[in-house]
Amino acid sequence: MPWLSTLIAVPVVGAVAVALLPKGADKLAKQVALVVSLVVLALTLAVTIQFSPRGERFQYVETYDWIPSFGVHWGLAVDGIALVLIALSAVLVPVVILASWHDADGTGADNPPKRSVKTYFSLLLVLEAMMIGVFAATDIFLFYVFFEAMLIPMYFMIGSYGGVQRSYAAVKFLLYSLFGGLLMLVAVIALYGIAGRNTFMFPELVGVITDPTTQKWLFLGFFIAFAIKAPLWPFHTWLPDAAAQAPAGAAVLLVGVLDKVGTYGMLRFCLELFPDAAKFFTPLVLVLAVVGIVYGAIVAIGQTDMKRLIAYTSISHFGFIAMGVFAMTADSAAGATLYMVNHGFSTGVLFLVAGFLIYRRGSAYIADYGGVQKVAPLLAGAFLIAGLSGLSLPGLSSFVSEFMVLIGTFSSEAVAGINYAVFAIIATTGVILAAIYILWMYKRVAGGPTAESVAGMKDLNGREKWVVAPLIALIIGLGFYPKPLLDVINPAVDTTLANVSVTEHQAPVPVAEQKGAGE
Amino acid sequence: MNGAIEAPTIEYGQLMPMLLVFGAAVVGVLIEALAPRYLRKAIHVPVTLLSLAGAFALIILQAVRDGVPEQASAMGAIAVDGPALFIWGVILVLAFISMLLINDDDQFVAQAAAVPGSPEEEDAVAQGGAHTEVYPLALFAIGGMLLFSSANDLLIMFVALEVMSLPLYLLCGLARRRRLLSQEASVKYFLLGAFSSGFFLYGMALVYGFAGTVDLGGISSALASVGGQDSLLYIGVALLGVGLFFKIGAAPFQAWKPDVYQGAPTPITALMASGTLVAAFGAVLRVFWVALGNLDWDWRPVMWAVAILTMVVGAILAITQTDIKRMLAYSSIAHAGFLLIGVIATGDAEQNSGSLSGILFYLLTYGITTVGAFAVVTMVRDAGGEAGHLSRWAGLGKRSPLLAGIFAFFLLAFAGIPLTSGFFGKYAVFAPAVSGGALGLVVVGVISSAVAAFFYVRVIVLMFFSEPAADGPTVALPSVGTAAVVTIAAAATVVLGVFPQPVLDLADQAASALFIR
Amino acid sequence: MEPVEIIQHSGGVIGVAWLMIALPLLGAAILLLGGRRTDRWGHLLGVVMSLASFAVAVLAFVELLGMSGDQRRREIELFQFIPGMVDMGLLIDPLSIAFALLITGVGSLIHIYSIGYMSHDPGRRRFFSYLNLFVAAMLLLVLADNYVGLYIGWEGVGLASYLLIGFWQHKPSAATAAQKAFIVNRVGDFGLAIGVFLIWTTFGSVAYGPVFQVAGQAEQGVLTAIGLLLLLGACGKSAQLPLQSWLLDAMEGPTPVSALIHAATMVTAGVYLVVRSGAAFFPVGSTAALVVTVVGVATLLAGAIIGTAKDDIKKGLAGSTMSQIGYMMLGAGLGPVGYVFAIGHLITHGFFKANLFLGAGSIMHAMNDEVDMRKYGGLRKLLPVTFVTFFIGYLAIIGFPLLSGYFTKDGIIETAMHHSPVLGWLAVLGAGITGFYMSRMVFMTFFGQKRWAEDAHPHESPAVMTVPLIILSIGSIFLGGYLVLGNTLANWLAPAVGGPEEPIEFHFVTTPGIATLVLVAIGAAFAWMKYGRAEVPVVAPRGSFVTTFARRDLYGDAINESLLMRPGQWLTRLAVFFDNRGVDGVVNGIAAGIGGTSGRLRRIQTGFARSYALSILFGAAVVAGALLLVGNI
Amino acid sequence: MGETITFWVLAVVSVSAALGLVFSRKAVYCALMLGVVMLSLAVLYAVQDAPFLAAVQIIVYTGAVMMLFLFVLMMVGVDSSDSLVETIRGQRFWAMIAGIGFAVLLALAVGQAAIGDPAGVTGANQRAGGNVPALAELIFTRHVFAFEVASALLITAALGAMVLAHRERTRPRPTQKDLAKARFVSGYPGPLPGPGTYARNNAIDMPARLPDGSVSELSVNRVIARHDVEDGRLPDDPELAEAIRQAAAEEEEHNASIAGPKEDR
Amino acid sequence: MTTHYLVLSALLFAIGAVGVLVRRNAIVVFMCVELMLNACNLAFVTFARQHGNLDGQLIAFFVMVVAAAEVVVGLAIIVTIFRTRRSASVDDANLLKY
Repeated sequence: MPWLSTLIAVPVVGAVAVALLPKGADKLAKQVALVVSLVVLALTLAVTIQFSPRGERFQYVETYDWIPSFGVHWGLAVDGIALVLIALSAVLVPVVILASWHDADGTGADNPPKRSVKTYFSLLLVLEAMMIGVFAATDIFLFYVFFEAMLIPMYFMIGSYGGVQRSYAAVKFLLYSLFGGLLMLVAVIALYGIAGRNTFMFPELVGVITDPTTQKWLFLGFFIAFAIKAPLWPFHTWLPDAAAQAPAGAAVLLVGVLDKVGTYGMLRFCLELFPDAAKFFTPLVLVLAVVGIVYGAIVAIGQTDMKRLIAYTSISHFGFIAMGVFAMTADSAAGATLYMVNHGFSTGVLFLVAGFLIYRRGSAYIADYGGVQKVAPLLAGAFLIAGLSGLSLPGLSSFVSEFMVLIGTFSSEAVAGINYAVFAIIATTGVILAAIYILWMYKRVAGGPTAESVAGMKDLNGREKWVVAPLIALIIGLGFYPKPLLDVINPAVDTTLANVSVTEHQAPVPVAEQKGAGE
Repeated sequence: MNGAIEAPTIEYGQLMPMLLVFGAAVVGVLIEALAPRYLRKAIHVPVTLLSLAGAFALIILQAVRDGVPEQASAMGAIAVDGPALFIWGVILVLAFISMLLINDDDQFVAQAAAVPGSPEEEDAVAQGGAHTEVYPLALFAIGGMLLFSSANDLLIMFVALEVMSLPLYLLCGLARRRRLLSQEASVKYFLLGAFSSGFFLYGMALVYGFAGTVDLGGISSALASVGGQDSLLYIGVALLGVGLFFKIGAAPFQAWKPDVYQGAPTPITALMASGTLVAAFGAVLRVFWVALGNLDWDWRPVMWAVAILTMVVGAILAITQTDIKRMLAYSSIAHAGFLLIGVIATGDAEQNSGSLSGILFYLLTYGITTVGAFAVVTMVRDAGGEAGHLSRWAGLGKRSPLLAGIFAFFLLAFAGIPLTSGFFGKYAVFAPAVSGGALGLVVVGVISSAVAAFFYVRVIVLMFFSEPAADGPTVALPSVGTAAVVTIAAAATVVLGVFPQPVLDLADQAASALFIR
Repeated sequence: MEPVEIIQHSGGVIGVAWLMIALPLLGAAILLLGGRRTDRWGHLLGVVMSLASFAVAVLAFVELLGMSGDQRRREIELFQFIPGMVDMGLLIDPLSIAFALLITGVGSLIHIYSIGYMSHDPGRRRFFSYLNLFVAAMLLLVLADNYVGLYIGWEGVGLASYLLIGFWQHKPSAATAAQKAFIVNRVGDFGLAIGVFLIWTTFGSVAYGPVFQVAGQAEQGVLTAIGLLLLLGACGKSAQLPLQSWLLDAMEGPTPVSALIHAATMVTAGVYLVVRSGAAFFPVGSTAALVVTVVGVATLLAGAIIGTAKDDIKKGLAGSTMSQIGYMMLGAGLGPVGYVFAIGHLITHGFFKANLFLGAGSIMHAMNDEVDMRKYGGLRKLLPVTFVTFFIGYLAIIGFPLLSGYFTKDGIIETAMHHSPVLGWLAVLGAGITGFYMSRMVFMTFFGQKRWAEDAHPHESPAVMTVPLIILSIGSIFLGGYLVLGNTLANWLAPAVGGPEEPIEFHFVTTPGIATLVLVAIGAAFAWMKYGRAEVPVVAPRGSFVTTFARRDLYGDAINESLLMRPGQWLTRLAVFFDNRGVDGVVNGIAAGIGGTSGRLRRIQTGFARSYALSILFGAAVVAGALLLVGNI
Repeated sequence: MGETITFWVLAVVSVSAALGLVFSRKAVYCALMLGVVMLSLAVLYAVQDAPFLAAVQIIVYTGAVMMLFLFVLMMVGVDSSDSLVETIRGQRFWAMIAGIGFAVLLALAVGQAAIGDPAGVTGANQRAGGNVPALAELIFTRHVFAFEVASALLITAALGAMVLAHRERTRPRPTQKDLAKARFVSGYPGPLPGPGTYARNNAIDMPARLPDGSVSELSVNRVIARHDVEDGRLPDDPELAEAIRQAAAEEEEHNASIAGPKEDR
Repeated sequence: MTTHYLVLSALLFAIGAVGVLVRRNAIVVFMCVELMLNACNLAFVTFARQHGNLDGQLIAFFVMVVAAAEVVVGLAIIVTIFRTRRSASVDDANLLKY
């Protein structure tokens, strides 16, 4: 059974079905969308369960010719890295659908205009299909197609359903991403031409480009696209605008999944296709990553808008992920991959809870809140847990990944005379800053005396509990027992790094043996 | 001096598609002369459409049954080779759907000779007068396009240029509304067209002076044999180029395009933006590849500059446009720049056929999308006719989501977003360009695409994210023809964006043997 | 005597030692998830879970007692946490079980006490869930067999502390204090985290066993670095200089919290960390150990000085806590002998300080939550039980002979004196100040005239609160002697932390000991003169420069504010400005630039056909010229 | 030798005539100048062994095309002469630069080319038995298709002229009687005063005055008036200035009504 | 001699081109275009003689045909716009711009 194609087809069919529903059938549209997304989740679970971590690297391989003239295939397959990200998408979409139940209805606190409900959910499902496709694609061209096409539904979700400055944000998001994507297109074309294999299949292109100069240029083409997507400092400014203006659900998918495509692309394509260039640029990337970590955190502290703040925290977190990828140790890379998943969950729930708050209060300004904890303890509690996950509290999932990234980076061997431990140490200050921005926000929103404007605020209702509960359960569960994910991720990361000719997953050589070898 | 002239051989079979179009045009003239006024349209429509469809069928028949000829036809005047057949097919398809638009009521002036705003005009409008002459005129133009793209010597090319242009000069001036603009477009197009064809002609003279022949193959072989007169050749090539660049709207010869596209009746704009561009690129390829292929080292740098300038000017100037048709005109300029990248990317035979195939595919995708976009433009109207000003398009997505959605889709195709035909079109041109050593151009192309995306996106923002104006334009209930055009264009844009392989195969096939000389 | 080998263990009570952690965690989860349904019996569940945990600890202790000394380090494996890096497991050895007993024992008492103390608070269930959470995290901290597990517990107790300090979130001061505690702790955690990174990188493991085994082989510089980094962590958690500032603010939390977390257990985690890693990273005479002692002494003095000037009874006690932990730190830097007294003092302090805090809570309970001692006075008759237990705690802390504090504190002073007279005499001085400020507290509270407000009706607390007080005060009397005399504690701890070469003999009459007693007596007498005999003004008089210095926590907050917070705020504003105008400005600037270019360029399209023709002619000339040029090159 | 003299004479004549075409104010002069160029060229064709072309040049070009030009000139207004004041800034300067540059470029290129002695077309002519048969043979063999297609051009031209010029009569042609009635109904039965009839000023852009001294608004050319207003060339006399402004405003209005809503321009 | 003819033709062409740029009367502009075409014809005829083949003459002939047709269409257009605007100035037709 073509599992992956099915995974892509189901939401597409669902989207079409939702779009074709008659005009007034808003409720039905939501229900259909939810059911479809749950079906996708079930299918994804089936795929995940059948995946054998120690088996072949790529499983569920499907390869059909799509455009033979260009050497393009409908090539799908997953390795551990892609699998967990697909799972992330599949988990988040139903949650987001449930969370966005009324986002298009126009029933929020500040009476936003009513918009087409079925279009919104249809776009969500289209987006889901593309998210799964982009992670499952083993054909670089196909990857690119999904990479770019993904922008469009998100563009409409921001532009049509977002906040006051939505069209500015949407255009900025689209153009920025498009610009990066086009640079990548050039690199994709050049890769095809220079490789001369007449195919875009990723496995056949690994290790083909050997000339260092060529590698560097192509690397840059890919990397800038991914750096914009991820986003790395200084290509980040679209994200706060987009995330702040997007409806909460869309923001979750934007930051939780779409941006992961950037870091995923770095790990999958930048490293494996251009290993030498990747090593050459590592110091640069690490500098950008570390700057992003600290800078994102500092700017986050100064934000007055909740969603912007969360967006800046994400910029900081993406710095961690990029650092983990480019430190190129097994721990850091596995940590980075895990981080992609965990960040999806933690930022997801943070955005969603912030969305609930904003939906009730009608404002995203932190100053408009105060004392929510008193009137809506569950809501505030969920907000706190989400925040704590954002500051990587041990016991919550993001701790494991952040820890692995940092320790992996710290233990990476010095390359070209630069000891990357320095980067890890600077990055660790992000841990302190994270505490400041999260707790300060929490204090201003939930602490202190209850503000008049939030006095009548309702606590989480049943639907919202169902939105928050699974994510928090995942965050805590994975915080204590990340092994299932890591067991899937580690072999894939090892293979990736082997292709970059970095040694396999192992602990640093203990000091005793070092001494022994030295004598 | 007993000189019985030997009868020329003309391969009627091969030329039949073109002859059919010209024949239909002549029949159209006869209809004008003989049929009663009230019947004319009823007769014109089937004649026109059937002749175009028939011509298309003949091309297919030709390709399937006889294959691609290896010799030039009509005493070496016309080359019905693979690319020509493909381009003919493309032109005919585009002409057919443009014709459906032209067919629409209310597009053309009731009485061209009546002064705008005069009582005569009011009378003519009241009586429902309409110029049915547009049918034969359009057919002549289409015939000229077919000829232009398959001309195998410069004389035929010049004549074809005029055959193609003269009817268009006329048709540009026949808009029903805003006639002053329309007439202005007409006169500008005419004067500048005549001016530029003067350059073309002088270039032709110089090339003739160099080679002693105007046969494209002959010029090509003369490049190797003639010495000492290179300056004639270079100037000649430059001036030929000017004439052709003018037709495709390459900078700095692009200035007419926005004015004319804006002023002309929209269906004619559609025909020009699609058919003329395709035909002109056919001619460009023939001149620069067939006749001057061995001179590519010399013309390439200049063409680089022109291509870059064209892309940049097209993309940047479009940003601040406020009229939708004008914006599409600038977009068309930018696209001409992208296509020029393909023209530059020459090399060995394999490289050439790759580039050629890309250009052919691009022409098809761009042409169809363009016609579709202009068809949508014809449907958005307010009291004064089409609502050209962009501000009038605000909130269209709320008022008629389907139409706005389709138009947005066309715009995305122009921007080259994946899963639209425009993406593969661009890819098909860029990919061979990179392997042909034009990476720099591709980078410029990509950057201008990004800039260009801005104004496409701006329109989408207007349509979907802005609140509709209170007295905004209405969307006319489309006629069957217009609806068909939009549907066909949208379908083609989707299909070519998702499953382009069959058409790519066709283009590959058409391009595989390159041009005959 | 080196610490003994760690032995893999299964079966028995120790095999299920994870229940110690799991039970309170389960309790916390039930209480948090159960919501209002559990309101009625939630506090009971909390107590039960704590007690159950205590039971398991006792049973494990008993099982450990049944083993010979070299068998007493048992490790149980739980699960793979991070494959290839961290295998989560528990280390049950004399050190950890001692902590476990303290935590669960004192913890249970405080749970019970809280039933009464929090009886009127609508958030009592939540309070108990946090307490349970704290117990679980603290146990993970001390029981984990690796540094990552410790780190998780470390931050876990930080979270619990945050939640409990900020339990009354609606009070801005509480919310701020909670936030401050967490953030300052994070600074310490930063050091701890990097220390762990360095341990992993150096030794290829984060588990105690393998790390301690090969620790000696690493380079000295690396070891010192690790030691200092761990110390930074310890400073954060244990409120040592320079990360002490949060502890005083932390008194915003409910009093049982101050007793349990900010006196008896959590704040001693730093001592645990240093002692646990002592053999490996803080060997006697090493730089790291020296720094530990210096930090300890500095803090014990600073805490004591702060304690002298506080009118808030809880803050006074908090200063005292700082100071006492300073003693422990000092001990922890002095090698095996020091460890014994440090841990001993930690345990006795756990009792008498919990006793004092709960007593203070009892007083506040009686006084409408009034914390200002200037508004107490003469309470000894109204609150007899509280007075007696509080007084016992007081005697214990000032080191009244034969009470708990006497043995352990004097032990530390003596060891320090043995080690370095300077440190020793400073510690003696600290003891003297302790005598003063504790006496001041007792006199202001229980003696003199009543100074309380009209609406206060002081009354003795219910039994559920006084019984724990009594139990704790009994511990405050006897525990020190039991632990120190006869080397009980030293022998017990030896397998875990290494023992002194020869048995420690406790001398009752020593020069420092006598000096200490004299100083304490002087301090107490001075306090009597000032606060017992004299009238205590209700409003604090403007004190001297020194008083102000002490009142303002030695300007710790001021330093933080001017050195870190202000520049930080400034940096934040700068960064935000830079981001909006600089980074984003470039992006928007490019867009605006293109737009502007477009706007200007379109003016070239004048609409005059002749201009167009000109551009064609120009273009033609340029194209022709260029081609001619290219062709002729 | 004869050719050289002919060439130089005609070269001078044709270039002067061409310059005259560019620089004479009156359109009719221009047409005549063009005719001179064409005739000169016809002679030059003849000199260069192209008698057929020479004949065609005179018959078709000078005879038909130029006449067409003249007809149209007459229709449009024979006496309307161009103002030689340039309105587009820099246009003339740059046109000269570009023109001279272009001419130099062309001349250089042509002069630089190593062109040998002409082969002469005598041989080619003789093979077919004369210039005309030789051309005929080419036209009807090698270039027959171009010839055939040229017919399409001619048809287009005819059709185009019809479309633009032919007016279907939509109402009955007014009879003499109708015209006379209309004239009297208009209130001004006499012929309109021509521009300058009562003029105190002989410029075409000045309105005429009626016999009573009042300004005749009918005599103002609205297009010219618009230019006057735009360029600020208004007379001192307030009455005259007002009339011009009035006419200019009418013109604007007129344009606007045809061009559609203002913002669409 | 050929060169002389060519230079003459080039001059005429350039003069015609400049005429297009500087004249405002549409008819005169158009006449200048005709001058350019005539210049081309001269070049063709000259080159025909140079090469000794009649193609050039033939092309010149075609140019005349084309020019004739073009004149018809062009003048028709000019007349139409003149009737609307009562001006034959090409500068007046500048509603379409920017």
